Amino acid sequence: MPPRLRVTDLRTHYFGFGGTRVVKAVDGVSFTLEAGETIGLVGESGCGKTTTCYSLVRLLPPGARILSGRIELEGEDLLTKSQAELREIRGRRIATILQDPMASLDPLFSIYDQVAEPAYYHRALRGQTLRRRVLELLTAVRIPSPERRMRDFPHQMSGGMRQRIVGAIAQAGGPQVIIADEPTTNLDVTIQLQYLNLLKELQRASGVALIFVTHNLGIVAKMCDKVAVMYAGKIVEMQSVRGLFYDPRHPYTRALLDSMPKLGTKEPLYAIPGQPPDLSALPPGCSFQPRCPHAMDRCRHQEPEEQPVGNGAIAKCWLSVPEVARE
Amino acid sequence: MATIPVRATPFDGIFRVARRSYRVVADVPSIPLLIVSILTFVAIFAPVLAPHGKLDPVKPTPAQCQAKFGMANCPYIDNVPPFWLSGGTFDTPLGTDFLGRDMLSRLMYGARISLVVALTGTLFAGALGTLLGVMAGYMGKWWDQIIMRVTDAWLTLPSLVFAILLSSVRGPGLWNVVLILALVFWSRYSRAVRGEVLALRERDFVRLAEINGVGKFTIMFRHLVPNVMNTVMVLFSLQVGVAVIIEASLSFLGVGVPPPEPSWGLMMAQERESLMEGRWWLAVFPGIGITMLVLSANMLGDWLRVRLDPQLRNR
Amino acid sequence: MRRYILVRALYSLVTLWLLVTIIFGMVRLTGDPIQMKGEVGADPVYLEEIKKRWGLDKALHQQYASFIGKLLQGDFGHSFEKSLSVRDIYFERLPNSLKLGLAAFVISIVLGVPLGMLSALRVNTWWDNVGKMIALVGLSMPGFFVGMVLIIIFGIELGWLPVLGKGGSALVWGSPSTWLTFWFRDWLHLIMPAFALGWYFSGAMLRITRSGMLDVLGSDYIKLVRLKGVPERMVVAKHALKNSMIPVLTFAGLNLLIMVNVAVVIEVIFNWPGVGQLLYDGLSNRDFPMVQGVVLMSGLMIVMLNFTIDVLYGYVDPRIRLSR
Amino acid sequence: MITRFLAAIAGLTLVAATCTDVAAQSPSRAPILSGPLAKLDIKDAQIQTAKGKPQGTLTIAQHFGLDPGWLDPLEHGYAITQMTYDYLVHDAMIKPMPQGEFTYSLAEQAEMTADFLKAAFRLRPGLKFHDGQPLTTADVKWTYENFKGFYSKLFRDKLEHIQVVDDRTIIFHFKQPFLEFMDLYNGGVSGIGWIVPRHYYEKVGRDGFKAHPIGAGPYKFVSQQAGVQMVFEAWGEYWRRTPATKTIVVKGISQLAARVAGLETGELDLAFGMTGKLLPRVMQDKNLRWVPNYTSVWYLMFPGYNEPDSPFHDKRVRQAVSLAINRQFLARQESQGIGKVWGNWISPENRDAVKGDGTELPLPEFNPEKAKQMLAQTKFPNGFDFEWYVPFVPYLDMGERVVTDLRAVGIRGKLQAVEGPAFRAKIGQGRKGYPGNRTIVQNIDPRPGGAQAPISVYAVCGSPASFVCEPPIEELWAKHQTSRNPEERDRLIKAIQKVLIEEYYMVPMYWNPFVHVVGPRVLPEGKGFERYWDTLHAPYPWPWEVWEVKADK
Repeated sequence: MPPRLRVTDLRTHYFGFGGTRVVKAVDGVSFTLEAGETIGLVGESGCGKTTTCYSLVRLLPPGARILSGRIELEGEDLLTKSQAELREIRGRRIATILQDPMASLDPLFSIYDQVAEPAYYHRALRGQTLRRRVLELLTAVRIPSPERRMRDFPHQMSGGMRQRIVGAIAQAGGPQVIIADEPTTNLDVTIQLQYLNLLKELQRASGVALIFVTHNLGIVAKMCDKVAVMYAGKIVEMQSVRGLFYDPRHPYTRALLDSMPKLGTKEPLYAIPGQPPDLSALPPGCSFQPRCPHAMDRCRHQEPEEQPVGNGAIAKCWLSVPEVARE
Repeated sequence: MATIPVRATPFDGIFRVARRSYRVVADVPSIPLLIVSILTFVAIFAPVLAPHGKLDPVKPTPAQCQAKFGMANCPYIDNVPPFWLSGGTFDTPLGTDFLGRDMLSRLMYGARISLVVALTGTLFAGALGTLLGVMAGYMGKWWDQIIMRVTDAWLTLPSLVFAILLSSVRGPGLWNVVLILALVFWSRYSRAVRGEVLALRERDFVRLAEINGVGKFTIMFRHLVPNVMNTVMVLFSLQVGVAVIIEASLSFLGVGVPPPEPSWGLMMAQERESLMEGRWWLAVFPGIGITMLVLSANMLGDWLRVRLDPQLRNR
Repeated sequence: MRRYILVRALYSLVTLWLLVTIIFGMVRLTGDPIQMKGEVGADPVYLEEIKKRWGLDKALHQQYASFIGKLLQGDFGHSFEKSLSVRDIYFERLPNSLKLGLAAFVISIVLGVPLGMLSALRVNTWWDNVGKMIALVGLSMPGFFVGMVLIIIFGIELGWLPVLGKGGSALVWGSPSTWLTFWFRDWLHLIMPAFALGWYFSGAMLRITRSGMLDVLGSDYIKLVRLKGVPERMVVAKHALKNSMIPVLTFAGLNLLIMVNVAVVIEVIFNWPGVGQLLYDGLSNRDFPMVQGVVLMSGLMIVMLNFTIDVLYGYVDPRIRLSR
Repeated sequence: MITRFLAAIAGLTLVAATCTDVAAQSPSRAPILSGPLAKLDIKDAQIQTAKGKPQGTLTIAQHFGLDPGWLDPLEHGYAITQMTYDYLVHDAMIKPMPQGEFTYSLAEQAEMTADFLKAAFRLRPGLKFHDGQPLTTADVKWTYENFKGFYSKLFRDKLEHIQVVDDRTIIFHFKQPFLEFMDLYNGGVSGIGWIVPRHYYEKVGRDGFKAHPIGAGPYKFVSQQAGVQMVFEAWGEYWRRTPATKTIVVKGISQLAARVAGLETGELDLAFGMTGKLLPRVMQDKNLRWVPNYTSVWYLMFPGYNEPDSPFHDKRVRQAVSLAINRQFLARQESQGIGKVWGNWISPENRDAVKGDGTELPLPEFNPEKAKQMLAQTKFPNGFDFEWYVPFVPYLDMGERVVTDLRAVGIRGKLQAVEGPAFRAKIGQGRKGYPGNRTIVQNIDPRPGGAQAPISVYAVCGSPASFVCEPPIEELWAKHQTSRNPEERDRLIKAIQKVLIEEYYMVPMYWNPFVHVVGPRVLPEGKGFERYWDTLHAPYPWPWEVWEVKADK
């Protein structure tokens, strides 16, 4: 049986200024995801996480093109599908939760309208059935007195409540994969936790696969089964959560972990030196080499290959190549 | 932890600068730039370039007089059509007006008036509006209330009505039009600049300057004014086109630049009656002049707006 | 919310009061209207009497006080030049301007909005460039130039359309039979001025529609609607359109007011007996009450529209309410 | 000053008239006043007893915005324009008609005592206002007492009391001899003779009357849109005759192009003030007919010329200005050559005007070379810059042509284009309206009455609109004012005119045709329509009741 979602060598680039400027936002990304599994996509802003997500549902801004790769949802390649077929997949089989709950609901339509849409278009529910379905979804995301609240408009609700509604919308089509793009960044810490628990619960109930995009490693630890660390459009390390925290293999992962504030210590916070690279003018060799404390000559000339580093984990670093590391 | 310096040769820097500036230049829309340059060139060198004077009729030959009026001596030949129509000559390529003056020369001098009036008027408006906007935004409190209420009231008056009203206070005249444009348009700047300043006021460099006891006026002129210049420049470039139209409209209504100066709007107004006689060129050429100038000013303004406002890059 | 409305209302009142004061002062700087009556050989006694009747013999602050007092009772005074009450003359002319303004408004929307939407939906394509160009040309051609070109082509060369005035039909408040018929008569007279007036605004409408639409299309909620798998045409027709129409309609409302109240140049060119011409006449005759009346009416309408918009926005989006 | 000027006019009425023909036709008149009477030359009205049937619509284009105030004779300004509306809605005791400048209208008899202390009128029998109420001497008295227009002070100051003898007979008693009374009471000069219905005016008030006037004239007011349009309808019971045209519509159209277009499309039947660029088009149009309608003369004035630092202080500079103007070509360009180059600034239509056609005053010369030579003898051998050239509005094109002529000899200036009302206001202030002394004003003034009328306004020191103030002229003027000898007065007034021209205080250009055009609907076809312009000294084709148009289809 094919995995729920398999992404192979995905490349999405932006072409600006009449094609004179190419931004390699996603550059050879591969991963697989099974039912009920959660993968975390981690990295600094601008490293290609969000573009990866939008590439999956093929909703990219003008100027962006998917150059190569395969995206297989239960064995069907999404890249060969027409936009009409894709529309059937969006919301029905792959749902999305966006970052900013304040902005992701249409201010001019009622909650009911917005939650009902996926069920309306994908399940052809109408009238009372549709209404029951919406009530069910709102109850599932713990909206108090849903009967009344579903007639409300977004501006009448708090941020946490809105994000739960977005969660309900994601559930509405009964999806196989949910992409959550930093869903808690704009929420208060207490509400964050509630929301994450809610998501977990929903996942447990429906067995949906979850792609969780974040730059918060704490959330990764709580939510994910495995983690893909992205840097400059590439996955530089992919590991189980446990492996990542206890045995990070890529210097960038290590730097990320170091920059996490630690409880109970008074060590000064560590910041990764240098700037994230300009994706239109990448340095030669390894993209991370200008900022890497272990950079070698080779790093500056030759890009490292993906290396298996045990336990199904992979890393993209010369240090992970035994012969090179020995040199 | 050591910082790792980005290694770069000096040439890299030069190349980067060169590449960037090339991008900027290559990106400027070339057609409007060309039009504006030509018009500016023509305006500056009108006395050299114009084949005839702007106020004096073209001296006719006795033969021409005989042909047109049946007399040996006449002061001028009026309403000569452009050279491609029958009766036209290359001496006056775009024909002559009702007083036998060369259209081409008058159009050239007209570019001068339009540019001078629009640019200086907008400049004064920009200076006044920026000053008041910075004051309102930075001084806050009563200053803000008073300046912004006046700005609101000012904005309520449609610009052309306001301009006509002012022109009947001041009477016609080129510099009066400049003054009118300044008085009408300052409010557009003060509104935008104030908003910008409200945001800048909270920024670190302003706070730091305040903590260090830098005076209010120094903060306004050293720190705030340079930082709102982007906004002001964008507004300026978009306002120039409007100013050209307002000048032309005022002159058209007879309350702008007085005759016999060849303002484009005035030329159109004076030849309005010639339209009925089929001498369309007399009114259409100045109209094309205005449209070209405003169009290219607007295009450059748009481009500048996109350039200076990264959010709009892809628009 | 109530506090917000109160503050907004107060601001509007202050704006209006400032407007009234600015106009009052400025109009009085334009010159002495008595001299306008004082043609060559005028009887000084007669001029004195007119001065007294017009209240110009009083000190400026007294004039101001009585002006404000009358204004509060809805009385704009009597026109110096046209002898009758400003209010009556204004409302007699208003239907003409309204007819022209509405026609131009319809033209500007019919031309501007669909093209703007097309431009936004096909952003950075050939369509978009054409749309942007049309908008720019629209904004760059002065109305009087468009008007004159139209007159040459359709009025004189082809002789299809009448070139002057509004035709014989008029809306007379006293005879209800004209209240309706007025709007549907003399359409030929309307075509050219309405087009010349609407042309400029259609360029502006195109731009605002395009940028409003782009703002909405780039917003997260449209992204989410798309991610829900809603058909593209429904995304545009339902969500994007409804949202992008708010700024467009706001702007269009403002444009309508401007077209109705101050289409001075177009009304002068086409000899259209509307409010704009009234204003122009008033200014050249130093007819203080007339100018004050017309400008204040347009100011009042604009301030009221702005107030309504502010309040509505405040309802729709609480953030606006807090930020002001 | 005005009083003095009026006294001058009044002198004219002293001239004995040869009125034998008229007397023969007039009804037998019982004298109202006793004692010796002044001789008055008042023509009899032509009454058409046969009732006609009014037909058709006459649409008239006034060349500026319409003022409802024109409908109220009680506030009659100087403006000649207003009389167009007087002649429609109202009627005067005596008014200019084609038969003569003084013609009986509402009054069938007028008398004045030889000492000019009493004036008496007898109304026609059976006069009515439009609403059917009788027009009586009470209305005449009320109109006199409530008149607020120009000259009202003079009328008020001179009056002792009004004696209403009966419903048809009224006698005005004056404190001092009121020589000019008959001249001013004439409907062609002031508004006081146009009788207003007391009962109606008191009922609706000043503004109500302007909004909907009632009078005793040939046309009833129907409706108006302020500034835009007025509609009048024939009143079948007008005493003189049934008006020939059923409906008269007046439209205010300030743009020449719009008036021409209206004539061409048949939207208009009569339009005034055709000039400049569109005149040839009108003349060539086979459907349209035009009358030259010569009114007055274009001329230049130099405010402040008598101040020593003015460039125009030197007579030779003013002469150079005159020499520089190519009048022949100017008249050709502006009026298709029908404008007549003229040597006097006063129109030959004014009584006692010196003829400027080369007989009494020479035709002005055009000689730029001589102009340059004249300038070379002055302080300005290379010419000079003056400040403003102020053309009569809206004749800006003509102004620009003159300025261009002046530039050619080195007299350089800019055009000051002001709006029409502002121009008239400034002219009304005379020298004071034009600060500085480097300005040239181009003016035209179709003023009814004798040649002394324009002189008293522009060329004597005491007038508020004075542009010329010269001791020699003052001397002649003072003599003229006191003289009662018609020949002497005539000689003096002509002498003043000669001084003004020979010293170049006034620089005449040409006698202006104020061209009026009628469309094909106006009857009779062909040349006969010109008879509508027969009324003396009238720049407009009054009276209106004689106008005939084709019936509406």
